[in-house]
Amino acid sequence: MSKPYTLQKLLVIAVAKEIHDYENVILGVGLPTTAGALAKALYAPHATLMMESGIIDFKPLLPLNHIADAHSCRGFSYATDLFSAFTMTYRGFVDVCFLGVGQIDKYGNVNTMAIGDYYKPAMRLPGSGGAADFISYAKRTVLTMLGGNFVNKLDYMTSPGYLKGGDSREKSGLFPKGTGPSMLLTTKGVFRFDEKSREIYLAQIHPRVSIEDIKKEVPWNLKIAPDLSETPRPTDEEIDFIRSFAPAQSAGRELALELTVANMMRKAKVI
Amino acid sequence: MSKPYTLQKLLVIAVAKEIHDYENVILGVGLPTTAGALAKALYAPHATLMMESGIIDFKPLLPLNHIADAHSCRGFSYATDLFSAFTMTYRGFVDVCFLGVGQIDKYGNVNTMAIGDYYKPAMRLPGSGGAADFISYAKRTVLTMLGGNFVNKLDYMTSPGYLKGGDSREKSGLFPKGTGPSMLLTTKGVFRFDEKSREIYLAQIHPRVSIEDIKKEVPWNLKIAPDLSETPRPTDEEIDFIRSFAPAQSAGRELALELTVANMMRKAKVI
Amino acid sequence: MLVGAGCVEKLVTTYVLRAGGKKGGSAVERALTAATLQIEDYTNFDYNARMVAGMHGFSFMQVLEGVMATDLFHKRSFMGEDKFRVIKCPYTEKNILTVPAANPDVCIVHVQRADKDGNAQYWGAMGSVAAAALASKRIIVSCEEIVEHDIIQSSPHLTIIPAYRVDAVVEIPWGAHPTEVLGYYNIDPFMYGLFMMSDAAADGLKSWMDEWVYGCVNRAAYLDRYIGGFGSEILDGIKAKAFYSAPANHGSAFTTRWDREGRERFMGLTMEELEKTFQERGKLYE
Amino acid sequence: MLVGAGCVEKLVTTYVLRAGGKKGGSAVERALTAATLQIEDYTNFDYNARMVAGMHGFSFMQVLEGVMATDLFHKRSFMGEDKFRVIKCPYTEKNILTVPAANPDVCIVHVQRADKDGNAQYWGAMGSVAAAALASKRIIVSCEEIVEHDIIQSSPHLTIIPAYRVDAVVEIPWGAHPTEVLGYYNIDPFMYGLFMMSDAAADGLKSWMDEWVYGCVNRAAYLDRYIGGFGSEILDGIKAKAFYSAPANHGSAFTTRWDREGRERFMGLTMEELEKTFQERGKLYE
Repeated sequence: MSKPYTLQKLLVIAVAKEIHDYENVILGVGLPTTAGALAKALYAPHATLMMESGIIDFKPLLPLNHIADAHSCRGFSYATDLFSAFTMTYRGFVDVCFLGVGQIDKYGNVNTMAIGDYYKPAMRLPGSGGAADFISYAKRTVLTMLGGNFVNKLDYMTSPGYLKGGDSREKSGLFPKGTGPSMLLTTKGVFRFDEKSREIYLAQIHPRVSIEDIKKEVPWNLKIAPDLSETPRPTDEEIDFIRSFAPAQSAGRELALELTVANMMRKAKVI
Repeated sequence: MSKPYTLQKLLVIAVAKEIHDYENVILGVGLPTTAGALAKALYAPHATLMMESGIIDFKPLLPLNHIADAHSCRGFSYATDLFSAFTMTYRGFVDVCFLGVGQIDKYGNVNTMAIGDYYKPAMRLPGSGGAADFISYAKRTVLTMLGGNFVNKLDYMTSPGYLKGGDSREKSGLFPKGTGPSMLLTTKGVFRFDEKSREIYLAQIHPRVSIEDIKKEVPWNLKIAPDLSETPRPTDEEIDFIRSFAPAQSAGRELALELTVANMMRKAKVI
Repeated sequence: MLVGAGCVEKLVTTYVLRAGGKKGGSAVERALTAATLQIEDYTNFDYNARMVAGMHGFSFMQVLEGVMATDLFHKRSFMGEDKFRVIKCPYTEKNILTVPAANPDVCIVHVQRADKDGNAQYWGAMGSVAAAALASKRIIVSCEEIVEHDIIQSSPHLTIIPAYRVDAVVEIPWGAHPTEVLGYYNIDPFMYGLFMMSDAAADGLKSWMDEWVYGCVNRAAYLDRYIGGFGSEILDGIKAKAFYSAPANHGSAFTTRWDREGRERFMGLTMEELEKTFQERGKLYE
Repeated sequence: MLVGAGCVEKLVTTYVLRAGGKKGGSAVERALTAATLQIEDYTNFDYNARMVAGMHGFSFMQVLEGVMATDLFHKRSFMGEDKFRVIKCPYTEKNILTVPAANPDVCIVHVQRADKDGNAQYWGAMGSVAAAALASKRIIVSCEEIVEHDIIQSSPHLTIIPAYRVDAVVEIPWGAHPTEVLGYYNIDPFMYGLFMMSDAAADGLKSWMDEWVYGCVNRAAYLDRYIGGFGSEILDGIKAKAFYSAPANHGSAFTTRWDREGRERFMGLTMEELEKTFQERGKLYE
């Protein structure tokens, strides 16, 4: 029996396993960085980890604060600029990238712009950042949705998934063959896309979650993989790495914030 | 009475005086580099000397072997690439540049491509290199013609001067206002361009040269400045600087080559 | 912060930082809801491409066509037709998505070191720092240290802005605080956290700005207030340790045409011998 | 040299070196006169722009319109209409001169240092080195020294080609001889002079190549022949002296989330305390 773990650790590991050895990987801040660090340490020692800010081939020692955080590594191999980081993706040199999700539809199209009307939003989300261009040209895109929603129709389409499904992405002539989202991770399970219809389906389910828990969050009749499995239990090695590398992430955002504020109150002479 | 000097020193000085303090200057190999070094040492200490290869703000310690020779200085301020060196010129940040001439016409248009038919030349000259783009966008261009010819019609137009004269350069819509060649230096004199007609005229004459010597090399009735002067005698300070900085250049190409070959024969154990 | 202070009517952006997650908010969201702000969204690459075009003096730049499938292309605000335009490649006939050049009026950029002439050196994540500065009509460089010119000259590959483009250079230690400067200090999680917490609500941001922006006559006053209030321990704890780049040798074999014996390296003659040769050959003008 | 060896049928160039001035000549001139070579001339910028387009995956690049007044624009050879094409700027309506992208099949580039993975570091005059390499389909890096990976990692701003683009890396000291490498050696005026003198006539170039190219089984044989024939004094005399770049500090304040007392820097708890909290809050999966 291996050590106890938090849900956050399980999520990191599920994502890390999407990084294969010798691949070129564009990371995002948060879960993907920890996943990248874990993959590099345990599964994919020759992967080239990159940030769109032009940090190419780095080994994260700490979680990054933002996409241009060069404080979280001890040097890197190649300092290029944002322009070239994207055109290198355009040319097909990026194997896998990671994007966060606000809303997602049946075919993996993503909204990270706004909830409600774009011009007068109920909630303004971050925007595109690098997302729209990466999902267009990286060979695979891993989507992570920790606080977002499945919807029938996006309030805003920021990042192109499989458009209207089937071969519509390929037929648009805008994207290289074989690109598109390969997986969606949520706090409840792992989803993948049907090879033909490109419709999203549930492929793995996390411990303590039922299919019904998931289905009630999806406003259409969600397909389930015939070989649906439970997300595998972390190994001690995986748990130890994440505990040490990203303790705040292991705690989850709310608990980490609570503990951090409490600590600051203790430390500061005045507030 | 100042020290004796060679014609080559006189030429360097005539060109160096075209560089004013605080200007941004694109140098070429040969005479312009020595002129740039002289100007920086004596007349224009705040000039920013640059090579199109992206060596920005350097102080030449030796004559350069080629446009990308970073061995001839002790560091420089800014390493950029060739693309940006030209687009910075395009944007108007270069005050003066220097180009060599194979053939030149009445309006300062230049051929450095080929003598005779371009496709099957009697003599293949170097080509454009950076010339065509620099003369298009630098505020002033200084032309040097040490072995070339005045002609009625260029065999090939590599670099645009004042086109058909008058306001034809400005009217073409291809060049920023006020750009174009400002002077031509030959082994016999200094030529400038009429403000209105843009026709070249003789402005200064070197010692030991007569107007007739010059006129017989020009296949049209060359205009002479009413205030034609003799190129001023170098000062001791100027002579000393060039003697020390560019001894081979002071000798002129043929004598320098003769002395260098003789020296190599002496030095090499076998040939 | 500028949006929060009401300085912005129209915003072209690629990313809006949201404080406090779902429950939080941002100055931009509040301004959009209040209809005091118009917004135009690009991808990071697209807006960077606008500045790269501006940096090179071009009027437009081609960008990546995938965006044509998204609302970034379809939904437009104050830029209208000029947000994106599509042309045909003259060689391949394929559709090319373009964006117009951007040349900001002023860029204020904080770097690690500069010389007094303004040659600015920056290292770490390059992002769009150089393009943003070089595209701008005026450039103000602030830096952690003003160093001697020879430091710059020995390391020209770190320079991102040449002196002739710089309008002013200012030395401001801790100039990026509470954010970070590689090789100088890390982000200050305490002060940054305070700012983020205050940014989640309009009155919070206002009181933070009253204290830390309007309430400080200059940067020294800001630091004094910080140290006076919270002590210097946090700052000491975020100071960077040494991890220096492996140097590049910019040296050459010699720096003068004359060898140790005073002979010209190619011709093998001393200056006196050379002058004598010139005289013998009739090369000298008296 | 490739033209002289008869390896080239079509040449796209910007500059043709001429040996021996007016009285001399060049392999290109001889081949043009013999009609064994077709040539297409661009400016340095234009050809560089073709590689910059190729480097970014674009199909064309805009260039500087002044060239439209010259024979570079008007006289075309084997590229015909595709040498330059003119489009309209979609924003300003002005004419834009363009060139098509170039993606060479192979680029062989010699640099100062690289690691065994191929991360290539080059410094000095940048020119179009990076664009030429990155535009190419395959890249072969030769270098003066293969260094440890940590040297590269500490100085990423000197890297011009990342390892994932490199097909092969070779360590060849004196690899650019008789030309130069900044920080390693100067141009060898003796050997370079020999080459230039031989290049002025076809039979001269052939005998030089017979001796120094075809006559040397590899680079070591070339150097051995050189030293055997001419001695090592010239090489010693062109070795670079030390002039090292001022380093950049890439350090940060810490490299782990845990402080010296074993407490997490934000939350102030040890790993044991943190795990205990997780358990108390029901966060742990057994």
